Amino acid sequence: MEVVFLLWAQIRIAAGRDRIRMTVPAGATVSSAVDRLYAEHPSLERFRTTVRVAVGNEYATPDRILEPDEEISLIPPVQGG
Amino acid sequence: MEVVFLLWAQIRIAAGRDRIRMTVPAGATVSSAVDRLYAEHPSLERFRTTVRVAVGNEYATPDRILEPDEEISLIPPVQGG
Amino acid sequence: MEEAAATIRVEVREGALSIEPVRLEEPGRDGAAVVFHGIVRGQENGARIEAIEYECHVAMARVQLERIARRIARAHALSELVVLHRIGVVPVGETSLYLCAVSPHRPSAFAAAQELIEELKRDVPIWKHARGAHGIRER
Amino acid sequence: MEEAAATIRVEVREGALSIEPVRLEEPGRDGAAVVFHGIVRGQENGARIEAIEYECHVAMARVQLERIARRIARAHALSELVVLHRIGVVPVGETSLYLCAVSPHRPSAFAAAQELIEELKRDVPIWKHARGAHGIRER
Repeated sequence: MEVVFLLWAQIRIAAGRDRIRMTVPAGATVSSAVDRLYAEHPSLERFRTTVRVAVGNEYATPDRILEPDEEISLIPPVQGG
Repeated sequence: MEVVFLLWAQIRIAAGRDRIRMTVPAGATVSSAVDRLYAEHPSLERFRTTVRVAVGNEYATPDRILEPDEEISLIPPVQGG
Repeated sequence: MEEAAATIRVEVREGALSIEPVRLEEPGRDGAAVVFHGIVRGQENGARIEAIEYECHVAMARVQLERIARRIARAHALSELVVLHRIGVVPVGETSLYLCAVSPHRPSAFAAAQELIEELKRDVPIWKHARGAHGIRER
Repeated sequence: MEEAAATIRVEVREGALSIEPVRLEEPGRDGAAVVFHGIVRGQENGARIEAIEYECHVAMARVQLERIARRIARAHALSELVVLHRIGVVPVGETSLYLCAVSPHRPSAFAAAQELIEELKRDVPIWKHARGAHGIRER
């Protein structure tokens, strides 16, 4: 199935684009999809320790099971206010 | 010499007036004047432990020397805001 | 610029407060404005009231409040500090205390506002008298 | 009355914020209103800037901010809570974050305002990009 990574702020800038579509096995977890993203895009690996992951509009745990076409956001440290 | 006590809030209400003129010896301190006030007006004595004393626009220490016609305020716990 | 003295406005008087929208004197310098309204509530010690009458040693209150404001503005490196205290009769629902602290930084604006209120409530000679529905009051 | 749910308004959008003077829904109930303006400063990491461009995951930001607001309003028994976050380009000197917490009591209004800002700065997906005098920016 396909999922979509949404890239934000410095990750978006580093990647040069704001989304990456990716194919993952049905029933994939957040952590397996994220691992695959970093494997396919090693230049983004350096953000791994600082980003939080959201699915749709909610922060997600690594074991969260993904549905087809869900949007996975990589959230670097936020700076609102 | 004469000094003036200004009475505020519950002290003013208890005394039924907002000022009391009093004669004190030249060179009298705040504490000696206040002692004399309570001696002459024993019904006000009960406020002694809760009031703070000001001379003019400033809180005053007990050993502050009074000048003629200075205004001594008995300040019950304040409630602004 | 942060070393310059703050602009301070302190008022203690009767009648509705002259509250203006927050306007920065020097745009670019300040990152935070904290505003507080202290408002007369409709209850005092469990009884319904219509207004509070604030009694005040006006001359002393101005001196004390001005000094508190100056000390706090300096301690927290504020840019601007406005403190307005209404006295006399203040109806329920109206503002008795207005405060605005402007600062380059958020934590100092919040700390200054809260400290100022604490010190005002400790040292500024103002007293409350509840006014009930029938104008009954204690003096 | 203090048990009733608070009135909450949360907005995350472009363009100048619709800031209204504090008006109480139920006069008599509330004793305190705390207002905060977060304002764009003219410096970012030591360099002069002209504006901040706020990038935002808008749908998620609204959900997160709404939840934070609801949790804090309940925790502090607020009567009213308004949180407005401007995104897109915000010029120096203008408000990017506006907040108003109304409560029966002063300490809860102050605590709520400060907690809300802390949680917003931790969880709401908004990012800053400095815009210099010549429109230079990083994307």
